[in-house]
Amino acid sequence: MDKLLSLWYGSGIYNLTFGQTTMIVIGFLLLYLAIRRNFEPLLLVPIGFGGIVANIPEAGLAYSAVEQMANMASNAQLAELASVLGAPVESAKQLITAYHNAPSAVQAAAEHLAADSGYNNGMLYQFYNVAIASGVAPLVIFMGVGAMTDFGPLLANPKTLFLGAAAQFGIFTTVIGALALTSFGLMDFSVAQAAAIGIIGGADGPTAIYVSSMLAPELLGAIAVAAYSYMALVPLIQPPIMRALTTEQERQIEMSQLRPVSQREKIIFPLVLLVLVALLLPDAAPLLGMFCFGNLMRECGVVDRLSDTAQNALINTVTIFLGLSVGSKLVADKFLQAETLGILALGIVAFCVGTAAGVLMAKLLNRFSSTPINPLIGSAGVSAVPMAARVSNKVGLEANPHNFLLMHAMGPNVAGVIGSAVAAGVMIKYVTGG
Amino acid sequence: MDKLLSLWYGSGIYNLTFGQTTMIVIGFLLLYLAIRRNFEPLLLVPIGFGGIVANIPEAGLAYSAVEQMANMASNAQLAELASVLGAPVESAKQLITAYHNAPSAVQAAAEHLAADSGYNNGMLYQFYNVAIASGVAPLVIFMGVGAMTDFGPLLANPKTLFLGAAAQFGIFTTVIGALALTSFGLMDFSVAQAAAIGIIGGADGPTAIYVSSMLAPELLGAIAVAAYSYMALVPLIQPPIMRALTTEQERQIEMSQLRPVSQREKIIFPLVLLVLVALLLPDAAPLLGMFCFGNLMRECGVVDRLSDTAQNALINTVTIFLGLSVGSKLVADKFLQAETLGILALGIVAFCVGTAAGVLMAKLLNRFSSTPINPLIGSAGVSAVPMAARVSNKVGLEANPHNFLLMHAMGPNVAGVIGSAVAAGVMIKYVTGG
Amino acid sequence: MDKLLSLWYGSGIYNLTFGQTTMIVIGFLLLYLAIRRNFEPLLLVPIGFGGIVANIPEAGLAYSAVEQMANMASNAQLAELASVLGAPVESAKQLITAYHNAPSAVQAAAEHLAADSGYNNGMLYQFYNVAIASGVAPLVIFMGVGAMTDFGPLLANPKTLFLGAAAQFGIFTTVIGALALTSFGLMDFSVAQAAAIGIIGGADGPTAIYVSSMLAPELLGAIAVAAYSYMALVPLIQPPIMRALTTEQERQIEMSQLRPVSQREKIIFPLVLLVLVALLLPDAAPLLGMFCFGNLMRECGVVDRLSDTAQNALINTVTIFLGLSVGSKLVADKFLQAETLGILALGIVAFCVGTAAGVLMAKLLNRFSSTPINPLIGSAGVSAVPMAARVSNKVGLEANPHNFLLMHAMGPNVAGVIGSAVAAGVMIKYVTGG
Amino acid sequence: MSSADLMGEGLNLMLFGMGFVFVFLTMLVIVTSFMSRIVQATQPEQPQTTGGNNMPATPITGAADPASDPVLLGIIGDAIKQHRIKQGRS
Amino acid sequence: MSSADLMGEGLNLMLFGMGFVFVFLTMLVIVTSFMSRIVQATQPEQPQTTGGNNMPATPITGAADPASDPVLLGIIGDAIKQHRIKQGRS
Amino acid sequence: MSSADLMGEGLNLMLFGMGFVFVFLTMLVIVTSFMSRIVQATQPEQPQTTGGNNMPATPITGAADPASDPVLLGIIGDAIKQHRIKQGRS
Ligand code: NA
Ligand code: NA
Ligand code: NA
Repeated sequence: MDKLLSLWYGSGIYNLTFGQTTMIVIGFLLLYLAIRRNFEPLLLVPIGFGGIVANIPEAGLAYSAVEQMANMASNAQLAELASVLGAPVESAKQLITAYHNAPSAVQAAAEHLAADSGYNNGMLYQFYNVAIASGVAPLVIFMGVGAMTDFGPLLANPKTLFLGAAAQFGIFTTVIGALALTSFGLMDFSVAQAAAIGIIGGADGPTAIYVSSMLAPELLGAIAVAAYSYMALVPLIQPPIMRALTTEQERQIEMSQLRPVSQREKIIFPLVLLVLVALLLPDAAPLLGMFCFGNLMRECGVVDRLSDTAQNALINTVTIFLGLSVGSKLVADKFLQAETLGILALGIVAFCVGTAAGVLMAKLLNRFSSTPINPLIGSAGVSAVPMAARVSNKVGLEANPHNFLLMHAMGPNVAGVIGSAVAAGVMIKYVTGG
Repeated sequence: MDKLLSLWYGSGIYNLTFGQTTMIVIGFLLLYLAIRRNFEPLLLVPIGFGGIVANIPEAGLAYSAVEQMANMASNAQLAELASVLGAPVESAKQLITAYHNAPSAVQAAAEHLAADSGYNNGMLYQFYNVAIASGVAPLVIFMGVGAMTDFGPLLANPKTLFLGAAAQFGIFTTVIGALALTSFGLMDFSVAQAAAIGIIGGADGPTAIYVSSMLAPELLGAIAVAAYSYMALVPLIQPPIMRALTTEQERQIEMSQLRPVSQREKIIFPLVLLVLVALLLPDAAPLLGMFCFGNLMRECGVVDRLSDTAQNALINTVTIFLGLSVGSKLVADKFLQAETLGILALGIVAFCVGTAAGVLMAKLLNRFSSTPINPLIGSAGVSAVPMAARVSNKVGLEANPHNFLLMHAMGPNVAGVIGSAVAAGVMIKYVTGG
Repeated sequence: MDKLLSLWYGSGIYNLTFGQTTMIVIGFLLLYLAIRRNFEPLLLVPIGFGGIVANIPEAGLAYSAVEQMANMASNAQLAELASVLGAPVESAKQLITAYHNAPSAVQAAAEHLAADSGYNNGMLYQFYNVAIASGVAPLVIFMGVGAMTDFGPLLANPKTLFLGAAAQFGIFTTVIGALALTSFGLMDFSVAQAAAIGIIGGADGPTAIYVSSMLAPELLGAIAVAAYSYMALVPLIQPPIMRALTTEQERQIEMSQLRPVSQREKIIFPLVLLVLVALLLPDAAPLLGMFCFGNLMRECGVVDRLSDTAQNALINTVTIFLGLSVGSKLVADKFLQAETLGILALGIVAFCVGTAAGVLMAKLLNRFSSTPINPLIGSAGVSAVPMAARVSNKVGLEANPHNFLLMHAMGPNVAGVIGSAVAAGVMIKYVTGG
Repeated sequence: MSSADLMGEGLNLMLFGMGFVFVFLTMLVIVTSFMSRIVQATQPEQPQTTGGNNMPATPITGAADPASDPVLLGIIGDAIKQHRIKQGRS
Repeated sequence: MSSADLMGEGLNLMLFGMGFVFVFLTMLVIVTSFMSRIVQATQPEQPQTTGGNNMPATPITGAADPASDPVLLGIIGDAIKQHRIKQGRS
Repeated sequence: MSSADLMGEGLNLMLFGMGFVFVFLTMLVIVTSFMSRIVQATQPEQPQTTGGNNMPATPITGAADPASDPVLLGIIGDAIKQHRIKQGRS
């Protein structure tokens, strides 16, 4: 009978909290958006599923062994844990905070104690540690993205790099926005957290995850969800802004056909980019280094079997575990904070400002240049490859049915990836290295 | 000359023990069964090979650095190890037991000492730690299996879930059998060990490995070998039981064709299953969660590249290392125990009872239902996908050459996978959470 | 303004040293050789790229957290680190040496301190630890190579194993060469280092990396670069030696067609090899065990999906990370040593001696055997599969346009792989187990 | 633990275990049937799909490869061509 | 940190950040254009390549598989054959 | 270690090493030849096989995919179809 009761007391339905219920509903919402509305499904299916699994009551899949001990142990065990951590036992939450703030040798001791008491790291927590905390998963995805990226359009018209630069304005505006919310007492973001939130404006998933895992891992769940959701919403967010900032005449501008780009240029470009990163911004070296490496494998023509694996089995495997790991940050007590609403609100601002900045920069370039640029391709500078480029093409076709902007927009589009990674390097340097 | 002698004293042939010879012969037997008799070759080839490699004398590939130190170190080093472990030096075996029972901080100290003394973890031991002790490999395989499973036949006829439930009777009968052997003083199994042995009756490899890695890792080798061997023997074990428990007339029952199942039902089913697991049995959440995730990736239609990797490169890679890791548990001193014989004997009982229970449940359902079920599909409830379903089909054809039961038997067959995972969750909860 | 200056002081161009510049140039040279000259591109593209990235100033991607702390910390932090290590603070280099020589418990304490001070392991350092220091990557590559190897030609003419044995003479000559340089005071190699250098003569990349990661990790970069570079140069190095040691008449010898080999022989061969390794040389068990396992998967015909993954996704993934990890050993302060020049010089000697020994052994075999062997296939015994076999074929065609030696040369070629792995086992045993 | 206790534990485990398995799968039968009925009611004439292979061109992250399909086609095309050449020869 | 300080930090970060992004990408524009010009000058009539798919037969390590291509071809060939048989049936 | 000692070690290592390599490979020659003879004797008229590609439909675990072959065929079939359409166009 005791055993039967223990089964009941240990069941999910007996222990389900309101927060967990909410988060499970949010997980289903993400799955719905991914599957029915095609919102970046490759990431949002694993993230949504991970979010549901993370909130299964009593399973503790998103928690470390020490966190589980703090949540579930008997008083005697808690006292032992508290003495290891050198903190008073007042609540599970305080013990967990003490654990996170403890020096790493003390953390190791607490982990030994939890292991001896029979607690294990949850499945999603393990995935998070291996995939994200180590920094490996975003880097491997960046390598695969590099191996999938064709820099041809960019090389044919390098000026479009400026559009990719301008669109990063969204990132830094958002940082200021986050700090303004803090100044007005509405939220409480540190500079590191504001920087991590800003990177949503980069419209680039792995960059956002990489930066927030370094600067503000506690916000990673909200930041990743915001980044991928808004990337999926690009076809709704961008067109009104693009139309508002351009005249009908500007939207009709036809661009001259791109020159062919030789394979040798494509091979040398990632190396040129790598050298610039090495000389100017070492802090962006992991992200852009792996990106350049993937692209070199793609273009050099002698390691196609490696490039093929980087573009398929490897990136798919890492995507699965990255998504589930991000899901582990959707546990109720970490996600259901006022800050999350702030992040979602700031994220949409970031996308809007980035879009506007890209379009305006294109108009500015037209003042100084003889070969005209259709300002609609400026919005593609926010990254969100290849969605933003398609949006440029679509809005362009509305104004001029013979005007195919897709290939022209791929230039600023991949420039936006580089620009965001550079911005990420600057922010990491500023916040940690300052 | 010293060096020459050391080469000879370090050679395998000089150090070969009787146990190692036996285990190497068993390894070759497993390879023979896998390659010539087609006994679950995808697992038994790596397991058999791993078993041979694990028993290479002096190589110590299946041992941790501390175990190797205990087996091979000089007396001075042994004394040091003993003082770290706080145990007297009487035999290598005792030191190893002391190490396994030590608190994890002491284990860490012993590992530091072994590293400083020049001992390394063996290759297979490393594989085991990463793949099985972490719990990851069985979960990833379950994800891949989910991505390979078509729940269509089950959804067309949900009643067949009861057949999958009944077949789990084999699991619990075996638990009682193991405890009875202990009661009679023939064996010495704890409740945890009995539960791990019982899971052989689930006829599901990754579930068996997952449960025994948690409840009785010392028996993992024998349990995995028994599970996969008997799964391969299903075409021999099941038919006599099926014929004995059914009349010719029952075996001739034709079943109505399965209704078509819409994609939407297939997408929602893994989510329904996940919610039930979350509400009722959190302890089954890792296994069934990953299974549902794989199935959702398969059916949702928007992440086919992830599903494809989960079904191919990823599951194949993990299978290789899982098999080799299981092989590491076939070292002579761990496998050549009286318990192994008990496990092999109990395993066959488990399969027989499960088969019988499935068939009898089908007959029972026929009493209460208007649409008749051919009781031959009941035996497919033991899992062993798709072998058991094929057996149902084959025995059915003997009685009625126009009666194709294969698709009907796929329902209870995949129901058996779910049933075993649920039973696994109950046993983990009962034994560890009690 | 401080922040701007810190950006400048932290930039690569401000911190670039002469050594780093040199190594970056060497990295580009390797990329050039790989991409334009087709020098073993699958390894030299990742190695070259890794070498460049490893030398990005201030990024510290090839360093552990403790090394970064020693290089970059403030005086107060350095004092703390020194007190943990029990060493005086005199230079970063001395602290790093003290760290490497410290017992592993002290190393752990230093790592805790570095983590608490905000330093992380560099990306390439992590890759190195997971892929090479654990020994896993070379073993997995060896498994893949086994799955790609066809032992048919060897089984049709087992005598060619002697050619693979003779070519290992290059390995041991190089060991003596390295020790001679030390005796003459020109270099300073220990016996372990000499053994690791010798293995370059094995002309087998993963074997060289495996052995040097165990015996002399500090030389791994130079050894790997030498091994792959000279393997690529085989078409230039071997022909003059082959021509000098054979008469026109010998080069014209036609060999009888190889008998067909049954699948059963191909299945049993890797098991025979495994048993011999187990009985005679346990220290070669990891390398040759994984090799035999890959080959068994290939030939047994029942696990083709595992064999396929081992030959593709898995080996490609591991190759990428192995290459980048080797690149991490190309940091200026580890690579730019006089020893590197010695290693490069000795490596070429190793290839020449191995080639000569193979050819001479073929001539010797002809004295005792009735069925003649064309001595040109002797040079294929150095491994460098399949390049060396192609060279034998090409030089043979020059002497006799109707003489196709390719398949005959595949026998000694794969024999060379086995021979090198055996030599590796002997050296590991001799140096560590002595 | 005495041998009677042990057997008691075993019987307990069987009772709870089989009981729970049946409760769980019964609920699954109920919920699944209910779900199927609702789905069938809400999409009455959806054509039956036989698998989920409508692979969309969605990129894995913020960067994609519009050229990947042609590349794959090219490889398979080449493979087929070589295969025919070989067959022609032999 | 006071709220003015915070906003100051933010403005600082925007200034440095956008400044650096523009400096970096401007230099990339310059260096890339320069590189393209040199490449075009040094290889005036190279035929334009449309991707890097000239897969060489290089082995991954010191051991390769001369038979891998025929194997792949065989598998694809079989697949096609089966596919045709199936189509013929249906 | 004195320089003479060092050279001694080197010679020792060469002697043992080459000796062992030859002993090992000689034994491998003997055992392999013996094995081949036995195999050839016990299966005198087995048709020669040229590789191990008789892929069986064995599942990887206790759950398999009877549909995987058709799926693969479908994908390849589609690819071929698209390829032909493309070729037809260009
Ligand atoms: Na961007
Ligand atoms: Na089952
Ligand atoms: Na060799």
